[in-house]
Amino acid sequence: MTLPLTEEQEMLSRSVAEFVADRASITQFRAWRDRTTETAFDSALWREIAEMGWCGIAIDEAYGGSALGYSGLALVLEQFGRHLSITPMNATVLAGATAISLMGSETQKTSWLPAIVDGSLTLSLAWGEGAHFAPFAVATRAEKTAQGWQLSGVKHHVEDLSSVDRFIVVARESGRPGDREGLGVFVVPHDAKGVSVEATPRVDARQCGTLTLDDVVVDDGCRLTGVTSVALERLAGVINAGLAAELLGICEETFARTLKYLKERSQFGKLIGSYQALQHRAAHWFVEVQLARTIVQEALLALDRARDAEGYRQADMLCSMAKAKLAQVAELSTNEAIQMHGGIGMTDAFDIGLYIKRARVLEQAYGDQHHHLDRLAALEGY
Amino acid sequence: MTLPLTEEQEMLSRSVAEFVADRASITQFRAWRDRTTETAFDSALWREIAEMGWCGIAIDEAYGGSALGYSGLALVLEQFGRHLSITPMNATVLAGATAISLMGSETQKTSWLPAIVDGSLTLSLAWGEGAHFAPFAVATRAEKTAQGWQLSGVKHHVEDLSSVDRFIVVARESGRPGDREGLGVFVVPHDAKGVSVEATPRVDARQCGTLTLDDVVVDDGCRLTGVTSVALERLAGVINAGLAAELLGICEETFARTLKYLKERSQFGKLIGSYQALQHRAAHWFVEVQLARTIVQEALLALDRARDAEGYRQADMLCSMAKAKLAQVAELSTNEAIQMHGGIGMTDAFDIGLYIKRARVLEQAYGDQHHHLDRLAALEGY
Amino acid sequence: MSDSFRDEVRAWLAAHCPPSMRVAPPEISHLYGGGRRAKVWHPDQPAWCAAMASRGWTVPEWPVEYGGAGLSREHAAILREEMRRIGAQQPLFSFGISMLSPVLFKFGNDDQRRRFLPDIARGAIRWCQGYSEPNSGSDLASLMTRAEDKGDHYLVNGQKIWTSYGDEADWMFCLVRTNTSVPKHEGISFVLFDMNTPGVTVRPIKLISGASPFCEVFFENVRVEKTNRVGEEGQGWAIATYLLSHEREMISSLGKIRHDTDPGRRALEIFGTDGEGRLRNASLRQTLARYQLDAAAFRLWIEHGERHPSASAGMGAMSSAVKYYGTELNKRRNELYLDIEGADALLWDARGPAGEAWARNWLRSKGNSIEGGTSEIQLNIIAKRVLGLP
Amino acid sequence: MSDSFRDEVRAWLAAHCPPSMRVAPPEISHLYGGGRRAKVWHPDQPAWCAAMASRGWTVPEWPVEYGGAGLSREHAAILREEMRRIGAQQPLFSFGISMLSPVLFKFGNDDQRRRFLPDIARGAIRWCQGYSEPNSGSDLASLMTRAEDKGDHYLVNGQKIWTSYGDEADWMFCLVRTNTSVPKHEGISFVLFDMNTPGVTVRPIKLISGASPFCEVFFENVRVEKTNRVGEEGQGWAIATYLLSHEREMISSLGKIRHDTDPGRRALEIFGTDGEGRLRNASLRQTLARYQLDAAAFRLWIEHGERHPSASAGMGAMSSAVKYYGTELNKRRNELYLDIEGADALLWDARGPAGEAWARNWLRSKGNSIEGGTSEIQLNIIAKRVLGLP
Repeated sequence: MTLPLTEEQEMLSRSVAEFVADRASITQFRAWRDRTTETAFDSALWREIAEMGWCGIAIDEAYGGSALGYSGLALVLEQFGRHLSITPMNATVLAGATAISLMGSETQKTSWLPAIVDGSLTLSLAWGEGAHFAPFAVATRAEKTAQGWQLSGVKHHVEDLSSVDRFIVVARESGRPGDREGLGVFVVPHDAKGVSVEATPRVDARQCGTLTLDDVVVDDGCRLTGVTSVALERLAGVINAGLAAELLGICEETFARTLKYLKERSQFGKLIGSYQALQHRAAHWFVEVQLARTIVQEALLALDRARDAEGYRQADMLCSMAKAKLAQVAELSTNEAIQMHGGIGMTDAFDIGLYIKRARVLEQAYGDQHHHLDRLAALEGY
Repeated sequence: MTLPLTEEQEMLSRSVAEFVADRASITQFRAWRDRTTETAFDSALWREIAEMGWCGIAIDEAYGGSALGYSGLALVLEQFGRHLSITPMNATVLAGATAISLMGSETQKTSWLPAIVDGSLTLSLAWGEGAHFAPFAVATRAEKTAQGWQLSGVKHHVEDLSSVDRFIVVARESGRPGDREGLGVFVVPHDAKGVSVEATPRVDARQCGTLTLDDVVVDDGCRLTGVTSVALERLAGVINAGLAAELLGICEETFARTLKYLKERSQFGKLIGSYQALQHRAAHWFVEVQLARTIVQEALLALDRARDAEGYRQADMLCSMAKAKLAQVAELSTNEAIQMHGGIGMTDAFDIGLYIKRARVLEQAYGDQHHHLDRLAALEGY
Repeated sequence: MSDSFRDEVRAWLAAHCPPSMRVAPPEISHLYGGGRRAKVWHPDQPAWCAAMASRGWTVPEWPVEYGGAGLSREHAAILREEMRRIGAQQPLFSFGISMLSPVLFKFGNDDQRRRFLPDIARGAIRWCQGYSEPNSGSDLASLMTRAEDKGDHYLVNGQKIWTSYGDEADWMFCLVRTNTSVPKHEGISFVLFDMNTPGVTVRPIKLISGASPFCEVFFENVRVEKTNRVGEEGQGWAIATYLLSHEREMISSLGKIRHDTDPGRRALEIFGTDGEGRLRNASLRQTLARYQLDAAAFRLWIEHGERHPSASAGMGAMSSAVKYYGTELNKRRNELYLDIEGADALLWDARGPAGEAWARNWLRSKGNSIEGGTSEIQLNIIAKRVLGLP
Repeated sequence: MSDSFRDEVRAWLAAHCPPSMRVAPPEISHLYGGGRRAKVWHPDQPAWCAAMASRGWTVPEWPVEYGGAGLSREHAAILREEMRRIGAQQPLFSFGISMLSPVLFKFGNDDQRRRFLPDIARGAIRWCQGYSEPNSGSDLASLMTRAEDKGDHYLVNGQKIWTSYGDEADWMFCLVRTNTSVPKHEGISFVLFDMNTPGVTVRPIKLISGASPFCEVFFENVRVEKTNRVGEEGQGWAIATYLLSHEREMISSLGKIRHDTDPGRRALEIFGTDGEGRLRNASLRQTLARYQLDAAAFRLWIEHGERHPSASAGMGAMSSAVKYYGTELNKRRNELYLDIEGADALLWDARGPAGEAWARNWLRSKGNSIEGGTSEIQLNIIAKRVLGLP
């Protein structure tokens, strides 16, 4: 009883699935994981993806996008989740382009968004400074100078950092870490003086690491003009809804693969899927995935429909709900998937165990389950 | 792998079980529940229990008790839990006698404890004033007067209140509700001027209700001399360990009855206990009951062994752990018991559904699961 | 077009739904059930039911000839949304509507539809089901109540149990065994009869909640005309399976009744906040947030199904999932209320601010995952019919 | 008497256990395993093992003639308590001790005991087990590795999987099929052989944690002397069942290793407190308290069993319960650490303050409820053997 896709969405979803199975499947994931180079993603693959038009799905037509909204972008992310595809979509499009769309001036949007759409500009959002998402706990400083702005600080867990063209840096113009206001957002070229990066291997085989800004100077045009605490929260909401969509792909894929295994593997002379204890757990799991899909769909719809403060408030709440629920269902899904596969489920050679690594990274990013349950309670007033 | 009983404990447990099956079984519980009188308990039964010596188990030999400790008293409470026996044991002995033992002067102990042991004095502790246990949130006032002390206030959820001889009233001598210090404890005769009671039916068919103290005057000798916040917390700890022991009886009895039912009831031509989903749930439940027994045993041992501040601190912590764990396992036990019995489990005519009512009352009394988890976290320093 | 229909509904409800009918009753059993001996829990209930029935809105999607309003699924959803918006009480709680009518539409003949449906729509006749038997709970198909062929009628002997509101109903739809010499699923038929027929005895069953919403019903040589058999002889099991999916939807929909007492607000009133505006009972706060999250996801899931016919195409197969999750959620909600209300909720007669009977509702909720097919049976069905497990 | 023994132990440990051996290793696989090609994770490990072995304390309850100290159960418990008090590292992590030795004591002959036990006690020979096969996981008795009778020896052909540390072990104890014409449980025997025997090939299996603690082992015409068969031909299944209960105990005991990082303290460091001294992450706080409660109850349960021989009389039957709960708890603990450490814990090489490899330990823990019999198998065993369900 989850919402049906529109014809347009159906087509999109199918073409992404076909493309990904061919060009960004788990086989390609393994090859990429075992690479020796230090690049964060496959640029050739990214150009192909851009040519398919998927970078512009949630971007206004005025800037070269197709304005299918976040509901559309989510279909791409869901397929990426199912196939563990490694692309800069989250960093560049979900986080980067959204930051510019939400907070950039007309000039800024015109100069950057079309390049994102055509795949020629890649970005990474450098916001968090600790192990847990805390949107306003930003200590990185931005000082106004004669030349523009001078940035100093250290950002952790920055994605794709060796390969992106620019960083979107959240920095403090005034106040103290934790203050809701006083933050600015700056678009910083990778090759600017004072920028240094250090990559760290992560369980999901994606690249992330530490970005150090050592008196980096950027001009005024690199400072997004519409930054407010509310806009930053909206940005976090969009990102979380997108991460929830990728998690949904993981939940569905692990469920489907496990269901298949239950119908194939025999022990004690019977298919293991005929054992009632596993049947009941599979049935419960199935229902949870249905609810997960529902809440993600609703959050995306709310984002695409929001026009006024009340609409944004609703969407914000639903994005936190979606992230919290998907973290919970992804934990259930990846744990059950391994357990029901038994020994083979814990081996690296078999694909099912790979999903848990990507899932936990997505769960943690931009607020884990506890963060969003806490937000939910706070938004509900208790 | 739970601790074995000593020979003495074994004998005690067996004789209680035999007595209760004969004199305070569920049949008697039903008869009592459907009574028309307003008495809180069966006085004849209580005299018999006193004659068995069970009121003095945890009381010093100097006052007529047998000094078998709380580990001993718990064996009685556990059997009462298994049979849903209605007696004033919790109010009079577990709460009342313990309050006097812990906080009374030599004179006070000598004048009241022997009468508790021989069954001639019944008590009820009037402490809480709200729906949730909050040991220091006491607004009832105690003012020093020329005649002694004058008490005014309203106490809720006071047990057995129409039938007990005296109330042990916690009242505030100084400070404001919530302050840890400034409380006094007074032994107030039921027939003192200004005492009024109003009983309210409760789900477990025990009597409880509201005690109103309207300028009640008692003499100095009725004020326990050793009251401190620490002593009051120790009192709460003992009570919670005792309630946990009664809950343990409920967990074990509901488990045993359900296990029996699983071996008797057939559906689809097979015993329902042969269905793997139920087997796995029963097995998990069994392990939880083992852990429940373990933590209750450990709390009682700690209470009986505590000699110094560190020992009392340990015991306090274990009492909260025991109560929290037993609340959790009793919830599991009573819910699973009804669900596995199916239709018959929800009927009043069948015994299994009665346990859930008593269980929730015990869980709530002197702090529910959330209260004790919170305490546990606080005692652990986080 | 939809918007003008919405405006029309809104205006009509504003004019015809009295304030007293804009709150949920304190217990589910206090919804109005209609019938020859209708129990009235609030004096405004009969008029509210009659007003709704006069518009055909007790059964909005039924054809007008049978007492419905002939609304499209989309319009019916708008009506439900508007009712929910003002908290309008369900005007008629009826197994005739939720369970029997789908069977009559699909398996009944014209004569049966004309005879029974209009009385169901306006709540003139109240129906109960005769399904479970003492030894046939989850294993329903093993039922033993016997209907002996006497030419133009059957003679029914046996016993049913767990018949909801059997003591208040006027007619029963009942599964009986018409053939004992074929496999158990093939010898069952589906018959209708008046509870006043000689030989029918009803005995209420008291539940742990103190209420008696279920009965035992005994049959001794009860005469049932063959014209009151729905479908063919031996087709009873197919009808039962079809009907049970509707029963499951109905039971799980009970979980959707929104009490006016919001648990979060209530917890705030009782525990207050800490220095940072958070519920002082930090442990309860997490439990509460987890519940509210799952409840919201469940509610949206149902709503998506209602809003989009194609999304609920597989609804028949999904009713077990709805029944399972909805009833488990309802049990969680009731346990949560106990956590919030504490010892007060365990007094037999205590009532919440919206009149909720905390203790009784909590105890009653334990039956939700048993009646209408246990959670275990629903999980079996999901595993086999939805997931295709062996 | 006990007290003087306790004093003696305490003094000896104070003198002989170096500070480096008073912390748990960062990963369980970094415990010292001994053997001909012993892997040394810390330079002090071999000496610490040798010192303990010289007292007979690697196997305190074994008779002195086999390298033990002949301690009573009570004294052995005191030794364990004192070691735990100072956080002493287990000197020898050995399947020879935990799994093979109970079998040799019960089913082996004198010659076998004399040949194998002393080398096990001092860690001279490291053992691995040959149990599961690709198509015989939970259904172990369906194993197909064939041992052909050649008079004074067998010729073994087949394949094992999930052999822990198969690449580091010197000898294997192995289940083989010696008779294919009897029911599957009756044709199995239990044999011992050197991993250097020609025809034995070992291939490590890489896990999701990146480590390879398990191997596949292939046998091609491997010669095994009949004097190395333990028990009678066909008695292998009885031995396996006996041994598995010891394996379960061993695996669940892994959960008892106390890392120096207390999760509560760590959470405080990371999140700080609110105005009332409570952990700022209120939702995590409840999860943490629930975990600590269950972990404490589990630890006490094990300790009660250790302290009171009569309490653990049924330990054999209970080992499934211990294995089930202990491994599930260990998985919970590892998930909890992720909640506390956040994104940092998901870096491959990140280490906690006590050197814990968060990510790798977490991924490794997922195998705990699979290896040595899945949680599902343990629940089956509890249901049937402890609860007597059909």
